[in-house]
Amino acid sequence: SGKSSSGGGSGDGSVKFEGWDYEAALVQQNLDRFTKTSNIKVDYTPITSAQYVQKVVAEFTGGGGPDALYVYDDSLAAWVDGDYLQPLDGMAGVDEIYDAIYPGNAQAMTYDGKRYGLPYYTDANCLTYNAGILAKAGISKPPASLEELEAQALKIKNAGLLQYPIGLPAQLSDTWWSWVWALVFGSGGNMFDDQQNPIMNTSDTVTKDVFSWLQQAATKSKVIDPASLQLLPVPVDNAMKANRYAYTIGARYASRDYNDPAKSKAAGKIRMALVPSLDGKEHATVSNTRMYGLAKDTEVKDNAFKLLTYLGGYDDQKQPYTAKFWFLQRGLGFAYKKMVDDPTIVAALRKFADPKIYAHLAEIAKPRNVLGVPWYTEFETEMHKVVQGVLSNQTQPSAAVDSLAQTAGTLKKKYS
Amino acid sequence: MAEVRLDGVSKRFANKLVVDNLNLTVEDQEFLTLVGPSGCGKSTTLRMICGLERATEGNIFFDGKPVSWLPANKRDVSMVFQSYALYPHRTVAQNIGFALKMMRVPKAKITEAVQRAARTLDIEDLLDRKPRELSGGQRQRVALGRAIVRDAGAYLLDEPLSNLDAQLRVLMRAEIKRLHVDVARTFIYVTHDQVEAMTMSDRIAVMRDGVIQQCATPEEIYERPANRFVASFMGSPPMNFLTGELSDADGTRAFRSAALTQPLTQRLEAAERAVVLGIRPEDLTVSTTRVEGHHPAKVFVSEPLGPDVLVTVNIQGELLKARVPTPFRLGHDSTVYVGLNPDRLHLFDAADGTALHAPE
Amino acid sequence: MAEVRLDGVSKRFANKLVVDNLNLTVEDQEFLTLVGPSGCGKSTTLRMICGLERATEGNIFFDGKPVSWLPANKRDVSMVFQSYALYPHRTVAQNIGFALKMMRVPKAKITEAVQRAARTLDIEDLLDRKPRELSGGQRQRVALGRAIVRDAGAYLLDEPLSNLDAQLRVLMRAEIKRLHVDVARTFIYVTHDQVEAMTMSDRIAVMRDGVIQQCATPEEIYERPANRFVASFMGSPPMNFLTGELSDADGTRAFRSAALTQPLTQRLEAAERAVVLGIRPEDLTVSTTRVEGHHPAKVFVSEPLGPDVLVTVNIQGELLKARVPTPFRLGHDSTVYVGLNPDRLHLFDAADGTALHAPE
Amino acid sequence: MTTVVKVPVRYRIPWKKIVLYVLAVGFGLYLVLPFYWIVAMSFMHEVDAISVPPHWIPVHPTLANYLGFVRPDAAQELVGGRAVSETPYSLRNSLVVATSTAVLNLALATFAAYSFSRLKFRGSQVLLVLYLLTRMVPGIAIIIPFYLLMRSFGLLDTYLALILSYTTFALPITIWILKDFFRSVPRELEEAARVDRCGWFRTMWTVFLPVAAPGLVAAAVFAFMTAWNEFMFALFLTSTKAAKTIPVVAANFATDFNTQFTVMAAAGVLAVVPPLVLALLFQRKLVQGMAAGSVKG
Amino acid sequence: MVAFAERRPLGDTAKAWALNAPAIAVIALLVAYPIAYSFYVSLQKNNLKRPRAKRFIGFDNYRSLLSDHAFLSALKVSALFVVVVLGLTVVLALILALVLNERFHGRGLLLSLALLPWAMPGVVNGLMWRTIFDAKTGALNGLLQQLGLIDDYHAWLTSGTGAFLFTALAQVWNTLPFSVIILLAGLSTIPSELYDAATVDRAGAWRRFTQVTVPWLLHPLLIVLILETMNAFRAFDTIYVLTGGGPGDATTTIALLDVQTVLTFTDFGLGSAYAWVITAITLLISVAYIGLLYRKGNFDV
Ligand SMILES: Nc1ncnc2c1ncn2[C@@H]1O[C@H](COP(=O)(O)OP(=O)(O)OP(=O)(O)O)[C@@H](O)[C@H]1O
Ligand SMILES: Nc1ncnc2c1ncn2[C@@H]1O[C@H](COP(=O)(O)OP(=O)(O)OP(=O)(O)O)[C@@H](O)[C@H]1O
Ligand SMILES: [Mg+2]
Ligand SMILES: [Mg+2]
Repeated sequence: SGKSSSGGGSGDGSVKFEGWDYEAALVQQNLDRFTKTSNIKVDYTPITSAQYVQKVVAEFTGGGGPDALYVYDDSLAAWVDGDYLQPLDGMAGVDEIYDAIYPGNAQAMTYDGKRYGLPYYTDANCLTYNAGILAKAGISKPPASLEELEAQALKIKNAGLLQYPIGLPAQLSDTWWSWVWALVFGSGGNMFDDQQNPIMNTSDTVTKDVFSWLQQAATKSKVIDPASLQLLPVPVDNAMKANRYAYTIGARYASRDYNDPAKSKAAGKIRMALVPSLDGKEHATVSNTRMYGLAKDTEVKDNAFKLLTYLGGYDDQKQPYTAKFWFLQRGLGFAYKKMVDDPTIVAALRKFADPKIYAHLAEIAKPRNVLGVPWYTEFETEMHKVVQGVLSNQTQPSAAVDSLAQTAGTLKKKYS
Repeated sequence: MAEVRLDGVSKRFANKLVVDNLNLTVEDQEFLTLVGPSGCGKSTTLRMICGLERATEGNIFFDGKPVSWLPANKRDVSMVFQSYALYPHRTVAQNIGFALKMMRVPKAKITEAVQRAARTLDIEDLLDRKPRELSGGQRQRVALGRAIVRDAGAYLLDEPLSNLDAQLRVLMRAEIKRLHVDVARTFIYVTHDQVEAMTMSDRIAVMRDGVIQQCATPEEIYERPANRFVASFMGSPPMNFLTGELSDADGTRAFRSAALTQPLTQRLEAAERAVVLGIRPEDLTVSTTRVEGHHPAKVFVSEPLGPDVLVTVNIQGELLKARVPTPFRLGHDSTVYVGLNPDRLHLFDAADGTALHAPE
Repeated sequence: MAEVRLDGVSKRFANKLVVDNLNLTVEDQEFLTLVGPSGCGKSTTLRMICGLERATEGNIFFDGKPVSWLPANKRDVSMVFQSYALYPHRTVAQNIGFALKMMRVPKAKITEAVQRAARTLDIEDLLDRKPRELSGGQRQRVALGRAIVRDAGAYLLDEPLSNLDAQLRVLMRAEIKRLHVDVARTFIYVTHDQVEAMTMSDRIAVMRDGVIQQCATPEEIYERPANRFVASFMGSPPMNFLTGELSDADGTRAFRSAALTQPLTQRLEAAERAVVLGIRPEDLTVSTTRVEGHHPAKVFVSEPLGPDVLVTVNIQGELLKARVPTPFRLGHDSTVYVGLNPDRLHLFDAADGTALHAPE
Repeated sequence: MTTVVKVPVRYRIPWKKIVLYVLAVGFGLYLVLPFYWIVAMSFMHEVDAISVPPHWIPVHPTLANYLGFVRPDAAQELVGGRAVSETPYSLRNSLVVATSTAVLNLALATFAAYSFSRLKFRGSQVLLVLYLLTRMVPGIAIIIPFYLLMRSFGLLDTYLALILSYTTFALPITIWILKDFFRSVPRELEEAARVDRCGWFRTMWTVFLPVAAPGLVAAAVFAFMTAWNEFMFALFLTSTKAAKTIPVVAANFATDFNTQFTVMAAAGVLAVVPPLVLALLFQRKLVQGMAAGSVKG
Repeated sequence: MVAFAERRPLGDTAKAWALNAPAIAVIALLVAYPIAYSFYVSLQKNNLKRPRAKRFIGFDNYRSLLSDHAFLSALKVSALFVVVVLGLTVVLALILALVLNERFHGRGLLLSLALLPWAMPGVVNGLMWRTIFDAKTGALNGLLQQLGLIDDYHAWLTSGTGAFLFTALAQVWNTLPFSVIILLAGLSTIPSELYDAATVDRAGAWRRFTQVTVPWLLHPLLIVLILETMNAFRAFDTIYVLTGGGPGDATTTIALLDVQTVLTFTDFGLGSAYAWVITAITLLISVAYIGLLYRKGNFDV
């Protein structure tokens, strides 16, 4: 099965579809349903997520790419520039869908003014806290500002409840560090202007201030766990589940597991809040979007688009069937604004989060605006190292932002 | 060093008894030769003395001190391996000088000693070769050189000359003897060459199936073998044996067999006893004319050995070998008269082979 | 098969000439023995005949057909390696039967042949062992067994008996001879044992430094050596040599050296010529009483050899070895009279060693 | 002489034995402890696996982590259910690929290695280094062209693609390994076999290779493990359970979204078992002495 | 002279090439093109994300390395990593191989254990070490605490040196088996009579080791050195999973950088240039090893 090696289709109109291997069995189940209703065969290959991008790139380079596929918002620009994807503008129902989703998601799927994807799932970052621990320290409300966060953490620390109340996944890895962006966006800042020029060391001081706070919290008040430098997201999750951190910053999605009694000792105590800001006011947060894309040289464009619609769009009842499917099955965040009003969804949501805050986060979330530059990955990698330097007191915040700006400049030149 | 004493030493390989309760004392400065049929346990005995093989039972003493637990490198012995065991990655010179290097002898001295040994062994021009590029005899000489170049408490030599030609062997024999005198140490030597055993040894130990049959001076072994096995083993061609019995026929004691009756001059106790008569080929005389007391016989075959001729004669169906001086030109079936030198007769018990009588 | 002919064969190892322009024809069914000092090129010659080594120059013919380019497995020869080369992962029985198996002989026949060979070699109880569990002599017998068990056009045996005891060697010698008669094939045999060479061979080829010195029957070689080297090499202890010159002193032709003057009865052409007189130890007589024509001498040393005694005598500073019958009981410096058997004198050119005269 | 005096022989402390056993135990622990941890985890519930202090022995032992590998319905319950259900296939694939690689490698390398150990020829050292050179270019640099090549052969997602690529990886090293062992086989053995009427191939097969067995086993183990472990090429060259190997599937347990250590540990244990069994089977060969007693000199 | 109609067998050289032909054919067919291609790519500006910007730039990629801070730092880290890992591996493997070459109870077990780390796929291996070194729940922390050696759990991998050393340790564990097997197989070919001879020649255990074992093992050692150097230079899996190259640049080896450049940044041109630098360095080192050891260890039995 599935050995068609030439690009696009295999003659019988079947669609070659690829995605990273998240819950591949469920995906297959869902696709079977599609085939049954539409009579279009789907030839689905799940790919190890860690190497998904590389493998797809290799396939497109070699000429054996799929017809439809998962796309990270991080890769969108590159894949469009690389001629792997084609825009969906003008195709049936696309505008309708774009109207129905959160603006942040729509923005993330648009590049150079053209629309390239239908939403698979999305998520926004939030402050996740353990209300049980907070209560033990006599804290009733989550912090609104970073100052408050530090103070609360200190209180917990001083009460002897936890040595390090805040844990962050700060080990180097190929995936992005959403919490850094969440902190910057949360305080209303940005690292780049709309022309993708670095502003973190000039007009916008938020980044630097966030760094200062991080350094202070990590090395002066010592409320951020120094072990963070060794932590990937999963160990942080494990620690949260084991009541070993009071706070972390990350995707809303994680709370579902945190509050699952089968997997977590902290079940029922984990809450979500907006990302604390420097000034205590509400600003924004960062979002990410995973989408379904359409290959540029597919030979089964119609069928592939039908599949795309089934997966990322509406069904006959004007319902985002698959998005709902994913939320109910696995709690994956959705892009459709209306879905939060759906009672079944609310019911499911209540099990791990406050639906209001959950929805509010989605509304204020926005994507990283530098995703479109070809050197974004390099920049992100460099940023991780710089932030590690900040956390371990080896780099001062001002030097850190200078270095980031310089990196951006160098990369820009290199890619011009 | 060193008196070497083996005290009830046995060796088993996977339940096969290879050396059986061996008791042997090699005196300090003695030259002892170990002989015996192939597979009788000679090499194993040497290897136990050397410390390469641990005795299954019994103890080994050097100068009265037990060494059973001492590893070979602490026993201060030198050995020529039957299989040479040359270091393939070292040149001849390095092979020979290895032990000296291990003993931290200065380089210059090593070179000198190696040169000297190589000259003795006539392998001076091979010093830079690797063992792979040597002929069999050359390898054996290197193995010998490795053992003699150094000073040791005891020298164990396992058939060190077997692959050398006669001339070289004579020379090497002399060199080994000279070394023995020079260093005045204990030598234990394994050989299959009777001449070697006879000429070099202070004493010879004859082994069979892991048991020492006799340990005595060469003359003793040759002249007065302790049993039929020793008698047959030492001497080439071996002693002739005739099975028969002692009887007192005609008033004199005599040996009587189907083929011949030989009067005996010696005093011997029991009569009417099954015995084996032994006589060495050189103690037979073969004449073409009838002689009193000689037995008529037919020439069966004659083999020239160079200086002598080995004549096999047939006396009434018994084949005896006689060694007579060259030339001997009688063909098959010629009639001859064979005399047994009455002073050189051996008598053995027919049952267990123990010597009953030997020449003075 | 097979007449084996070597035609101008030379072998060089890294520019060292090891076999030099060898011309030799071994007749069909002949038993030829190759002797020579260690390292003279015997094994190399065998290996070239066998096809394991390629001749640097010259050609080899089997029954007139050139085989120089034929690999060993196509030459139909059987060989005993000087170094045994047993297959370590196979048992003794498998080692011996290997060639038969390769020739697709049925299993039952192999077992039978192996059993027979093992009985001959007295290694029946070792058939299930691996080579590493054997003694040196046992290994050698396995190597021999491997060669004799099969049928081959020519049998090449490189010192097959060197590690066996005298008794066994005599037996094996007989077995090899019997095999030679039975299979009626060409045998080429390398040995250091003079007795072996003398008793087994149809012809003996004496080699030295890669050159054949003489190839003739054993008697010829012993009685009429072609040159001084052959004379000295064959015979143990070797021939005595005296350097001197021919002269016509006192009207008769005589050999004259510093030590003695020996009248010669033979006709010899040139006088006034530097020559070497040769005489074998068994051709010397030693008497305690003065005898006409005998030379007064002193006993230097005497070594018992069993049947004989080897007496080294000193005639005016020249040492000669004489072989006399046991017993000989004169000590060092006793005066004796030494006679040279005038019929058994050899004369060699002093310069190149060529034989000028040999006994009839 | 006849009176056998029992001499009290001083018993020596067997230092060698003691050192030997101490080292053996030390190394054994070093080698096995990390793996033991994986094994222990594979029998634990997730919660126990991350408990502090750690439970060295599973407190609530469970087979749940393994169940998925044998029962597809149980697999669905687990995170990475698809990977779980693919594990048995991937084990089979890995076994086929690794075994074939080992065999193919030995076949090719034996010839080449023989030439280096026995024949004197010009350029031998250069050729040896050239072989190595092909191995010195990091895989990452050739993976994309390699992928293209395999695609043009139409071999993507087949065993052959993997076998061929691993063979090329392992071949240079295998040649190097074998040439050393071949060198220590006495030449006389080959010669004896030739005289015993074996042609070259037979000599190799019946005499030479059996004697060089430890080297062959070492080389085979090397090739096998190379194929067993390789991840990157397997990832790029395969896509379905028809050819995916165990490292690729095992990687699926560690996704960005979730890592269920206990299931992964179970998969890890399963991945280690086949080679380990093979190792147990062949370990005697590996340490058998080579040519003892075969030649004199 | 007779003219010979006999077919002459091949000479050594011809025979050798014939024997090498299959191996050469396979290698040439399968890797010659990728290798040539990758070298060609290393002379290109070639980022897969920007196919239109692809062009030939000669040795510019290589030239840019000279001032590439990331590259130079990674080179330094790699060099150190190679030294540490290689040193530890060779010493430990040699000792273990010597132990395994003796007869004792449990030898088969230990030998199988020695193969164990090898059988573990890299990813699993990396994750295993992560659960062991984990700062929060790690087995190492647990063990040391229970043994009373530490009071609190440590984050072993958060300091540069710590991360480096622990990564090296994990790497050694993983690469040990290869060296052990090669050395062990090498040891098993040493004729025991050589040890006998050396013992009689008064060489103690140490001298037997240096005078008999080592010379005999030089060639196996050569492979071990070459391959372990190569491995250490390319070590990726373990480092990637354990530290991702951090903290900062502390464990960013050149291999990690290379993989990141090719796969994450999809900069195939520069990545290939990195790869060729790695190739050149390992080749040089290997040639140096060969120069040092090949002749010394070359002998015939
Ligand atoms: N591979 C080689 N390289 C260089 N020289 C060699 C090689 N093999 C043999 N020789 C030399 O060739 C000569 C002849 O060797 P060969 O083995 O034929 O001697 P041999 O007559 O059999 O001696 P032996 O009686 O000692 O066995 C010797 O001097 C030996 O050193
Ligand atoms: N490792 C072993 N395993 C089993 N039996 C062995 C082993 N080594 C030797 N033997 C047996 O022990 C006996 C004695 O062997 P040893 O080597 O001492 O004989 P040897 O007297 O030296 O004989 P040779 O004159 O043939 O060298 C032989 O029968 C041999 O088969
Ligand atoms: Mg022996
Ligand atoms: Mg020879």
